[in-house]
Amino acid sequence: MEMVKLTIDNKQVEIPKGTTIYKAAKQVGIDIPVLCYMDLKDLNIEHKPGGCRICVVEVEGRRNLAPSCSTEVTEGMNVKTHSIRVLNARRTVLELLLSDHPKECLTCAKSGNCDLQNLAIMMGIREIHNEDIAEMSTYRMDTSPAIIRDLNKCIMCRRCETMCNDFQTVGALSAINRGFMSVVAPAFEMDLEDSVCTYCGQCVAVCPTGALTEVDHTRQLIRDLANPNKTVIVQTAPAVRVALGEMFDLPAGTLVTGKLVAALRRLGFKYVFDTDFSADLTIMEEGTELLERLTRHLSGDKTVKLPILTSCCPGWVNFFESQFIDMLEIPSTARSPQQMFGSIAKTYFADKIQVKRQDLVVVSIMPCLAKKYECTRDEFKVDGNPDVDYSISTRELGHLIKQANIDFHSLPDEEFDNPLGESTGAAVIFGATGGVIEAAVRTAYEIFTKKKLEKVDFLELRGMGGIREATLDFDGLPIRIGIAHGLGNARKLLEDIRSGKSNYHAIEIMACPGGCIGGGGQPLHHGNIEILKKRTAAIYREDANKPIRKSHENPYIIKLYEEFLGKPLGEKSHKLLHTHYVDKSKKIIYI
Amino acid sequence: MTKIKNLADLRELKDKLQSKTKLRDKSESPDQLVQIKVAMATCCIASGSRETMNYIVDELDKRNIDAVVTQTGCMGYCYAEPTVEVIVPGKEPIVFGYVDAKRADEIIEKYIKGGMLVEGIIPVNYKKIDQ
Amino acid sequence: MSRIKVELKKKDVDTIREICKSFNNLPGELINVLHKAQHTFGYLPAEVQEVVARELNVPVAKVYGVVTFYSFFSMIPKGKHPISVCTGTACYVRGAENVLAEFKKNLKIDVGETTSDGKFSISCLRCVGACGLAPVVMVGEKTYGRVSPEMVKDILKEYDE
Amino acid sequence: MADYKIHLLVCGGTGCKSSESQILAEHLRSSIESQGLSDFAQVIGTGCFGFCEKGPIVKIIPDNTFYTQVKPEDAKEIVEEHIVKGRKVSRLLYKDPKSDKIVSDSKGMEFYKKQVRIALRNCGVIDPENIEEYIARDGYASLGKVLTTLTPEATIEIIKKSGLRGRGGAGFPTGLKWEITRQSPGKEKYVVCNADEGDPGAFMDRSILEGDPHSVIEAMAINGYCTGASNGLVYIRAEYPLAIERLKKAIEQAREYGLLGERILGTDFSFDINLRYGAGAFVCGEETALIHSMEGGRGEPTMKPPFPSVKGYLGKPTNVNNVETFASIPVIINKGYEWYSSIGTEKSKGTKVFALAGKVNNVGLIEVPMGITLREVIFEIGGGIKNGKKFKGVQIGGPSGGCLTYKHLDVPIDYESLIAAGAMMGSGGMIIMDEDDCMVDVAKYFLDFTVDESCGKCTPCRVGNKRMHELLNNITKGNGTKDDIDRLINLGNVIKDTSLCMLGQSAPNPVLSIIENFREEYEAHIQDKKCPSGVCKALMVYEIVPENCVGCTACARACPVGAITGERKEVHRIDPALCIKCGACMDRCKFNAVIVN
Repeated sequence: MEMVKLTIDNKQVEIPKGTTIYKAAKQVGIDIPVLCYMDLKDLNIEHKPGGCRICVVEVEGRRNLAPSCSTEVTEGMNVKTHSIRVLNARRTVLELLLSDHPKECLTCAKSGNCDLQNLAIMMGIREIHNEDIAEMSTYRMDTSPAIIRDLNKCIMCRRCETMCNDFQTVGALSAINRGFMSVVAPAFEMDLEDSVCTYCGQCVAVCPTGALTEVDHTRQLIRDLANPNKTVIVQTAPAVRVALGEMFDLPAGTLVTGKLVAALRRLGFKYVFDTDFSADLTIMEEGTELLERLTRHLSGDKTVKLPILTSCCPGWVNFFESQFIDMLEIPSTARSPQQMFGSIAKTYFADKIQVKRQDLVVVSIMPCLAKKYECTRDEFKVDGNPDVDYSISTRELGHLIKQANIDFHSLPDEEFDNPLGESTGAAVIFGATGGVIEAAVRTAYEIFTKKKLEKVDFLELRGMGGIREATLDFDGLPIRIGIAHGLGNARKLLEDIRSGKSNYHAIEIMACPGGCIGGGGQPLHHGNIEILKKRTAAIYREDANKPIRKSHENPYIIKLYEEFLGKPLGEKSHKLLHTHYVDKSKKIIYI
Repeated sequence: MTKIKNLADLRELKDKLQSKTKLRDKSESPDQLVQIKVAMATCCIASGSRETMNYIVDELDKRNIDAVVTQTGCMGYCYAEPTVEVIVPGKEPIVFGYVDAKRADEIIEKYIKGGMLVEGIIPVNYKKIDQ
Repeated sequence: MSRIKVELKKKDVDTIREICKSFNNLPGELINVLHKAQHTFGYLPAEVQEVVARELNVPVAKVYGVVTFYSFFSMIPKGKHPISVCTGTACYVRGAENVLAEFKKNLKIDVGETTSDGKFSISCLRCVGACGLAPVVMVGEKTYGRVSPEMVKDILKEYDE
Repeated sequence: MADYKIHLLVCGGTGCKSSESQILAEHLRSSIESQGLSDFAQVIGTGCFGFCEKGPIVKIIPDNTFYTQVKPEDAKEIVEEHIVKGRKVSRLLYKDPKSDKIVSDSKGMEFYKKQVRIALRNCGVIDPENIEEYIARDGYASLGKVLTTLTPEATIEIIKKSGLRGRGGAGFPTGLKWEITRQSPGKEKYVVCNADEGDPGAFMDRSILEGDPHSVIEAMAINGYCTGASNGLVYIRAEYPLAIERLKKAIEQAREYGLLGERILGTDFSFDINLRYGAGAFVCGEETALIHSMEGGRGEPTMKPPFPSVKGYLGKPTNVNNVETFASIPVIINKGYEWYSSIGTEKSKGTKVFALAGKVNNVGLIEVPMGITLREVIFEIGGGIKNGKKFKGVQIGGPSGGCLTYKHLDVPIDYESLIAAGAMMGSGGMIIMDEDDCMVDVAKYFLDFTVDESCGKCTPCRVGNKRMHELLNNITKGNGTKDDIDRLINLGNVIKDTSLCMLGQSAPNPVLSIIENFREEYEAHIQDKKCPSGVCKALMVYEIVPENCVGCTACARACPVGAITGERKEVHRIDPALCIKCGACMDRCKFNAVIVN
């Protein structure tokens, strides 16, 4: 590798050619402040628009200051990262940003977790010059079922635009207007709800300020918990238990399942259940659907469409409903675990505890923002009453636990309640990319081949590759599996299917990087893939520790079919556990 | 138009076209060129000054003499029409009278090319309007 | 968000498709396509942008981002007689601002707006290059030079029907 | 076709066209026809003569008679008098404003005397819609010479030695740029002509494209040969319909004559040109923004490096030059670099085109050798200040440039001297201001422009210029404070130091240079709450002089807001709190009793 010698703050350093000043400085322990810059290197996203100009440094012989995030080192360069000129410029630029930013930190959702606020603290900003005559760029507030856009707080870092377009290829957001009024927004400044937004929440996850935040349901939750007429029960998704600890400064990948249950119980939930239970249920339905389609396909039925696509990720469902409307027939009709849980809770379980549907409040704890939207869909309501009343994110739960002054660290490990709290290892791995399909394979193999699966770990289906594929041996029959995470990867996979370039039997797609563990509602990972890998490892640890690791062996699932549902894909299942998809592109193009 | 196939074609075309705009180039630096002014009032035209002018322009071209031929108002020597003023660089303007094709030929050959005086010179005693 | 939906006729959709096709449906030709579409429809309503987006296979948000970036593109139909006041430097120092104010006062609209009867619209442009005639005003294709605020009423009168 | 004895050149540039020069040309033609002189005299629509102040212009060749402000109804007289009888129509001749003398020959006009027309060599001389006229004046000879006798390296060497620098503003050595593009690896390369002239008040690129489109086409082909590109793109403002039309026609003709297309002049070199339209964004004059715009996106600039010469259009090496730069190329190759580099100063060779505008007598487009002084340009070529007013300042380089004052009148015009003086060459706008112009207002005007044209990508330009504008606005309203000047200087310097592209980096220049050169005007606004030039409305106070007021009530009746009170036959009074400073009272008063302070 070609090396370059240069001086940074009087330190002689030798750095590989092509490195930016920012990274070079970091290598020698100098942390230049940045704002718009975002390095998601393992996701192949390095966002360096050079827009905020906070990271400027002085380079000897250069007419103006250089943005360190996007200026490469050159031989003999002499860089000063904190000269008077730099400090004055940096401070002035920050003041300019603040002069066009609401000073309502006390009530801002991002307060305490805001990059702009941190910079203001770091630089000791005490006043904004000429604030009295400074016009602010103001925009309409937009509240969707999952995401709130308060663009008065937008600083044009454009990270959300990069996530939405380059990584997710959703294309809901773009920079619009010019100059002072430029901002990132959907087409025609329409509401996010009317746009192609999938609510994947990756924009929220990277927003450095309070411009993009999730809809907060914790106030509603507190109200419901305090209401003596309501029975409030909760379900928690697999990915929550491997990330919640980070909200309490535990290392990434710490499994906090028991503490999570204990905390929820202390918050006042009557029953603490597990979405993993309904994940097992999902496998029963989806796996059976896969086998049914496969069998018909093998018998030569031309009307059967393959591959079958998983449908438990609501961001992904939103994506194909607006962008791949010609393929609405392919995804499994099985509802997501969150919705299966709600459906069973408000029928089977409500009957069991003799509570009226209206008085039962089903709350979900999700790593996801699209789940907030999913539970508002009309398909998942009975007489206007939703199966799942609302969903709160891992982050919101963390705040709620703190708010209730529960000392998370000293909580004992507790167990989920039954009957909707029992789950297998197959359900836990839903939280990581590749997990759903692995769980499905564990069950489908045994049902299809009528043989016992000796080795339940399908390592070939795991990993962080954006698009992965594997061929599994179903007793002589090769089954081709495709896996994608991140909607940009999903798009590539779908386009290959559409063009007939690839033929899979089954495909798993998750909207977020790494699957649910990297969801838009998780503690912020700031693009650090090591965190995602640790969460994933924790997921598989939990799986390995489970006594039962195949969904169809879950005794409570078996009991549920016996007592209530009958058989997978049966009449009752069809009504309660399956759904249909709508062409959402109609909403967008009026012809 | 057929395509220009090579540089020689281009040069040939240029030479052919040059005369069309040469007039404009010449007018850029008239001081270094022979200037010929043909009086062109109604009376002059009646006595054939336009034919004279056309003849002069064409002949100068044929004989490769760089000159600027302009028209001007009546010089006042109506008795001697068509009248033509000739300015050879470095010399005083001279006005010739009764310039028909034959005399024009004489003026070009003898006075402009040869530097010899020809008959028919009229003393200059008029003023141009710019002066 | 409530907004007025303009239903596009099939004929119009076909026209847009035709335009896109003439540029091989290449996303890189977006600006050329928008120019042609605006030339055809007089402005670029949301619905036109949506069809363009679909044909060129780019997100409609991006199309809107481009439309709002360039001052030449408009989402509001221009008046029958679009008035453009040159506010280039030469015109400015020779009093274009006062002329503009006079037009605004007379028509009771702001820059970028169209009168309610659809007759006039006002826009500003930067230097038409007729600096010798400053200040310059264009109404449709016709250019007026050395315009003074006093002349505004007479200019408008020319377009009385 | 006959060789015409008389050529009538009629300016068909945008300025003159908007004064009906096209109709004038028609009238001239029909008059010639009716005189039976169709074989004798020819009417040619040309590009801009530059002397826009007095357009439309008709120039009669060969006697160089220069008719100004000619109207269609004058056509008959010109033909009958001048063409038929050889008598000049003296009422249409140019009158020198200083000596009051009639100048019939354009060579005698102050406006043209000091000009050296290289980039504009064919503007106002040939018919831009006729390729043959261009060929007749050595057109495409340079391309021929380059393709058949010179290697790309040798050609680049000529350009390098000529000392030609980019005329778009920054002054980057053109030859070096070509060399970098040539050396950038890649099979596919592009030549881009930047014709997105956005400087309000500069129109030389448009004039060249309207008056001599083939010179740009020829230069682009030469550039293609030198850099290894076979595709050319002209990024042109959609607001330039005439230039677009002429350029399209010229490209068509060049293709027809085999001067564009496959295997040009029988060589292995193929090259063609297409158009891309700008859509009204000043920032697209910046080359990276221009490239993003050509790719169909928002014209937002990106960091350099990588430079377009290395990674440009579609990621391929792209040589971007501006129109004026290209227009100078063919003649440099034809006449040699020695000739070109003999014009100008040591570091700035050749000529530069300026759009002279504002309060100067001779508004127009001029081309002068580098090194000429501002005094020569303003007072000789420009004919001095209009209406005998006093010269106050000159803004050079448009919104990116600076405002110079009488102190700088003897500064030679070249890249380095202008920067040293606090201005910049820019694209060549030159606006003259007189004593009636308020410099704070002028600074505000330019900032208003950059605020409007900022793309919004980087903080200093997006927010900083807005804040500077607000400060200036506050000052012109009389609300400025003592710290404002220092605040403006700090903000301006930080914006220059930290903005992403040249638009932001140069946006504070007008404000900073005006503080430097006209600080007292700022102070008058801030401390005395007065606008010395009487431009800033908010600082004006209308008052009634009691001695002159007869109490006629005319002013009170004229006041639209009822700010004037007073009984009939008694002295009236204006309530400054109500007064909107419309001036109606002053217009109405017959006794000079209303004054403004």
